[in-house]
Amino acid sequence: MADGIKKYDSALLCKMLEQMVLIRRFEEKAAQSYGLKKIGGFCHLYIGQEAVAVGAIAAIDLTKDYVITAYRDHGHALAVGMDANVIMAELYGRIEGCSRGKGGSMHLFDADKHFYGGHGIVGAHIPLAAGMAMKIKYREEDGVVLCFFGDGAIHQGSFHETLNMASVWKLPVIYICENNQYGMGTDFRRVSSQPQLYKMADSYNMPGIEVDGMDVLAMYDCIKETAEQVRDDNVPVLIEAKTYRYQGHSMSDPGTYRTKDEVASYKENDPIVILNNKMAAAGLIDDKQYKELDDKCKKIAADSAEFAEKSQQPDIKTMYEDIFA
Amino acid sequence: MADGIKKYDSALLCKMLEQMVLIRRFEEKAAQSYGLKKIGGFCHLYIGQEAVAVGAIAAIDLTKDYVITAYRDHGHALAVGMDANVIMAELYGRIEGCSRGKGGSMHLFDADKHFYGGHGIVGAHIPLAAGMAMKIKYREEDGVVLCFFGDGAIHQGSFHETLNMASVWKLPVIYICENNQYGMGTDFRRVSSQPQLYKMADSYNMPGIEVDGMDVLAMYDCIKETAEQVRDDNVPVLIEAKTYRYQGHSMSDPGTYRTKDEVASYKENDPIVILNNKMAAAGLIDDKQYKELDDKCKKIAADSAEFAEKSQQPDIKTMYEDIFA
Amino acid sequence: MPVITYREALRQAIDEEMARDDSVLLMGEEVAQYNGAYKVSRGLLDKYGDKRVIDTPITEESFTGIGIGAAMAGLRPIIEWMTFNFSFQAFDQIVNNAAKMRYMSGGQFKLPIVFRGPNGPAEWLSSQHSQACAAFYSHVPGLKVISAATAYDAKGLLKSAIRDDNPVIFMEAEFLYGLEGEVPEEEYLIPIGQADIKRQGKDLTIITFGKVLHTALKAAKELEVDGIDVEVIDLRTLRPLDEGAIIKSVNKTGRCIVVDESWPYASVGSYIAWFVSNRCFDMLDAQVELVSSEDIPMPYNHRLEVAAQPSVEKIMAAAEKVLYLN
Amino acid sequence: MPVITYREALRQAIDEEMARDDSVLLMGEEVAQYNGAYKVSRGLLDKYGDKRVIDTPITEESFTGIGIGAAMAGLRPIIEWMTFNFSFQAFDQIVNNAAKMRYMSGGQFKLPIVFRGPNGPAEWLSSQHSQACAAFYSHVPGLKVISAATAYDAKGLLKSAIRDDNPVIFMEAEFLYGLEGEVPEEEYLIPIGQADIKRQGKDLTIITFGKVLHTALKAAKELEVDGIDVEVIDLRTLRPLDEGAIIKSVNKTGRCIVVDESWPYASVGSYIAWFVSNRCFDMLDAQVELVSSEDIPMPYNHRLEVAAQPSVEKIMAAAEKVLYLN
Ligand SMILES: Cc1ncc(C[n+]2csc(CCOP(=O)(O)OP(=O)(O)O)c2C)c(N)n1
Ligand SMILES: Cc1ncc(C[n+]2csc(CCOP(=O)(O)OP(=O)(O)O)c2C)c(N)n1
Ligand SMILES: [Mg+2]
Ligand SMILES: [Mg+2]
Repeated sequence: MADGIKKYDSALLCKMLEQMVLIRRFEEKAAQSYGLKKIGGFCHLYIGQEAVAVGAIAAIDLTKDYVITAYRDHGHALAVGMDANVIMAELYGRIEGCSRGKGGSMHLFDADKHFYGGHGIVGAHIPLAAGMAMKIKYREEDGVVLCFFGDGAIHQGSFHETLNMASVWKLPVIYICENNQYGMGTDFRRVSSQPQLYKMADSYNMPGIEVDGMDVLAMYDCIKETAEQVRDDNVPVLIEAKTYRYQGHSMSDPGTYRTKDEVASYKENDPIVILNNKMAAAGLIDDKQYKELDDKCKKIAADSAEFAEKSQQPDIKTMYEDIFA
Repeated sequence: MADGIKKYDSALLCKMLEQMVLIRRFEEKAAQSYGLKKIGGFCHLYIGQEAVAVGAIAAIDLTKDYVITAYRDHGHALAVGMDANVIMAELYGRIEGCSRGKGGSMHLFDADKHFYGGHGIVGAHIPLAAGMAMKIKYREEDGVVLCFFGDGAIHQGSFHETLNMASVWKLPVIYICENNQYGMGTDFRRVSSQPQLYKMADSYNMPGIEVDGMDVLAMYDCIKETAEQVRDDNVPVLIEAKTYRYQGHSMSDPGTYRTKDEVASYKENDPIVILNNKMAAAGLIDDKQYKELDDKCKKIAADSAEFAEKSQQPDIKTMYEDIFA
Repeated sequence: MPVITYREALRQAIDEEMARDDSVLLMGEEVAQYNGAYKVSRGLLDKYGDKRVIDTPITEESFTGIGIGAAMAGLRPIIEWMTFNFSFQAFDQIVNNAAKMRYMSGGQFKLPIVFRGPNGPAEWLSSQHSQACAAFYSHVPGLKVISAATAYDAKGLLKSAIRDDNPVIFMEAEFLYGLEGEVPEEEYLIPIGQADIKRQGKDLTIITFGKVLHTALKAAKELEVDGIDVEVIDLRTLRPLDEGAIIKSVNKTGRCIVVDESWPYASVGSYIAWFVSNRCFDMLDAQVELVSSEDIPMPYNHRLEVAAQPSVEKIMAAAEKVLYLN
Repeated sequence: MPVITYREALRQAIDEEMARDDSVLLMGEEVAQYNGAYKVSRGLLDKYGDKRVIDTPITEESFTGIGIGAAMAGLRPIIEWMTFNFSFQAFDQIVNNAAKMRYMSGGQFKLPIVFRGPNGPAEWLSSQHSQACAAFYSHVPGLKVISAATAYDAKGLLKSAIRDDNPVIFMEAEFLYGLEGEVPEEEYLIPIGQADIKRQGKDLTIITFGKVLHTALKAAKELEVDGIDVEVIDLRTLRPLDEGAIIKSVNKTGRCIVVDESWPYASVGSYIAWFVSNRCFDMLDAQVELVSSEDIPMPYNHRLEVAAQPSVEKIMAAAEKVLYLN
């Protein structure tokens, strides 16, 4: 265990651990604020899945690469390095939010950081990712696009249509299906004729890879390697990251369709604990250091809520803005 | 050659031969009428592909089974036993047409004969077929649905969405992709990442079968066997029938994207000639009998044009009818 | 009379029709095991089993199409869209298949199918999840379109929709599900195509439908304080439109406001505003005003999203205009 | 001035803009090797290569979405839908992604993308292939919507659409492609959002757009024989609407007919008819009439499909009404 970890740069390991902890603390804070009705509507927590976004995004270079995902997007937004303050302010619907209070939890964006959202319609961002990859290829750039989507989204027509085109046109895009095993209350096995989702890649003559999405290092390695391959060969790839969400689908879902035992068993395999244990075993972190890191993340989360609280409500007239460029 | 054919009932062979010849003669007549501007709009000829519809439909029982297809539907309509007169009248847009002059060439229907169209939007009838199969299963009937669609349609999202549901729900439907190798002017290899279309069945844990669509007996055998399996196991199947259309995509397409040699080489493998030769070799038909059969079909085709010509134009007020039941 | 929620009224309608006719089935995302995203189908899986209450994958286009095929073949599916925002993925199936199948087959097929779910904005959902879809579907011949605003109407109209042999778009609203109202114990049906006068008046006609009926009724009450006697017409069915009820009322009052929570342009509301302007030209004492949502995508911020929708204030302002109050 | 076809005008617009800006590309079914189903893109593959003129599979939803993603990332795609009938498969991408992306990101993205193709009925095509789609897209804030009726307008407006940083729906018509008209050799642009008075008159305003402009102009000629001087306004842009031009004309003539080849209910035409009724209330001498297609799916039979659409006779009948000629 300690051996394998030595190949990684320790700064990278610390960064990934911290990002995962930050996501968790940030979302715990968001859940609190939701309880206080500071945040409304849908609010989909990523807790449990942190390793997927963090490991994958750590493996790419956002000066040339791009990221896009669905509505469960807090984790990805933090992983690309967006400021917790502007994210929380967006959740609060404030003018200093990244989307000026117009998008909310489901629609985080940071064009400069190459984070292209935050999309609410299941499956409908899958073609957008191919379009972004088309631009990379068109401009003969070296980038790749990471497109995250759920096990529920894979059945959407847009998946089939887009993966075919991405393959025919050799677009540099990596499709990452975050199989957290549920689409709302539906166990993916109930709605998928193919239980091994990555195998759907065969229909598009495309590599399909399964990866442990609870292990941030496995995610990192997988995307690192895949991204290199995609950059070289300009061929798209489909990845199935096996993962699990601890909370309900959104804040309003009690999640009673899963047994307590099931949830508990996954929590034993917690992505933060796994990485922390590995790092501790390799002498890269001790309890005190972890506590410091955790406290730092808690503070960032708390500060973000304070920032959001203080940020102004958008002026009514702003609702007529941002329609046309 | 003569041997294999012995296992078939000779009445069945004669029926299939006659249906194929009828389709061809009927469409030749339709093309003539189109040239005379008796028929307008799109008119997609099936010539070259006759074996697919005829062999497949001969293998099912329309008292309990169903057929549905796209806009290239004259062949299927004749194969289910629709009267050439009402089909031609529909092409002429007359009130005695099967769809009262409202549907035209692309929208032939015969509810009583379980022929559910005749659909204009590429891929959009694929879910309808699953819905028809759902009714069969719901009513615990013994039927199967044959759904024909093109190589162009297979990339549509509706294919992916529907085949998954059909598989999960174990619906008795046979999807027959008539791979005539072109979607309008596009060679299917240019737009398909997977050159062997039947392999896409794997994504849905469904059998995928390739069959020679120029050989009516191969088609018949394939659907006969598959339909039995589907009736027994209530599992959907995907079939790729390799075929070829001799004419352009529709009457207005010169078809210059294909070489003359290519078209000629396929014509050598003509489905009517193949069956006729086999039957002749087995002593089941001679030149004179073939000529009689052909003359009969020519007469049916000519008569249908005459019938259509004499049929009334629909009264203007009929345009307000058939909107609501 | 028992007082029940709009949600329960819908549930009863589906339950009764499923009990009455074994060709009725319910299909959609989370309708079965989860009892519906908004719990409209609570208990129906237990009662009717998974053959008739069917959870689908997230594939609106095709499960909508499967419903249409099943309807052609003789079943009577009720398709639940989790919200109408997602119906856009099924738009082709609705407009090209459901609406046209009977016509283009020369009347060979019946299409007994209902498409239902919550329509229009709820709260804090931003633009992809907050759209009023009446215009898109009402534009299309071959569809019937219903928008029920009370528990009573919801039950009676949904039962009629399920029994209708044609495709019916049935629009509910998240904010209406909890609304309570009197609903008789004995069975009743409300005919499709009949508007309902929710409040009688002689000075001004407000024509509306769906959730904003309640906003209109509030405005009518406030106007009463100013001595203005408002008639409020709830269209209930948007297609086919009850033209007679509209004309009769406006010919009586001579003034008209239309309230529609959709965007204004090419909307049901603007059509009705023109229809009134045209048919009651000689009887109108003022221009017809339209109170709609602002012509913008819906923002997430709650103040903004409230400001973007019709309100009592906006209706009052329109009333001032048509009554020449300033 | 050279006389060219509408088709050639479109081709020139695309060609010139592709030459001018290497971020412009064209994508759709059969646009490249086949030179376009209606030959609008003839020669462009040869000139610009398959990197910029791209044949797609028959997957409207996703190639439309790919265009939107490419536009977000900085390209300027022109998406050709073989016809607007097939755009319904991409409806969600247009309404939920293209129209809302800028808004819900708080203005972070530009969406320079054009969606174009033939709209409305041609001949002998039945109901799934003969639909006028103006209402569906014009209803949606976040889109610009253009309908060009002449070669001159087509070129000038398409060039502006391609240069615009927002999603533009650009509606052509199969029957217009062969229409000839004068188009200057030197470059010109027509601003989006400006109506054009195609014929000056003082007795009656006809407001229209797209293919039926030519029907309206014919009707105006016939009315001239009866001594009636008709002004014909071609909206050209449906969203944003040139309200000023409309009001000015009707305030002058006092009478108005709107001609729109769409179905009547919840249509652009009915909105404009209400808009005129409302804004020109005191100046109108008669109700505003709407001449639309019949409220039915399109039949295949040619006589019926002609009867279903606006015609000179129908416009004349409407003129008789608003002019009180009987
Ligand atoms: C087209 C569409 N249909 C339905 C919904 C409602 N909905 C939101 S999330 C969701 C479940 C998606 O599950 P999955 O793709 O597995 O992602 P996860 O939530 O597990 O991250 C559904 C049905 C939607 N947003 N879009
Ligand atoms: C959704 C949609 N897009 C485009 C078209 C126009 N179109 C009609 S047929 C066709 C080609 C279909 O090819 P294929 O599925 O191979 O069937 P074939 O014509 O070869 O029988 C196209 C693009 C359509 N009818 N529907
Ligand atoms: Mg999931
Ligand atoms: Mg083909």
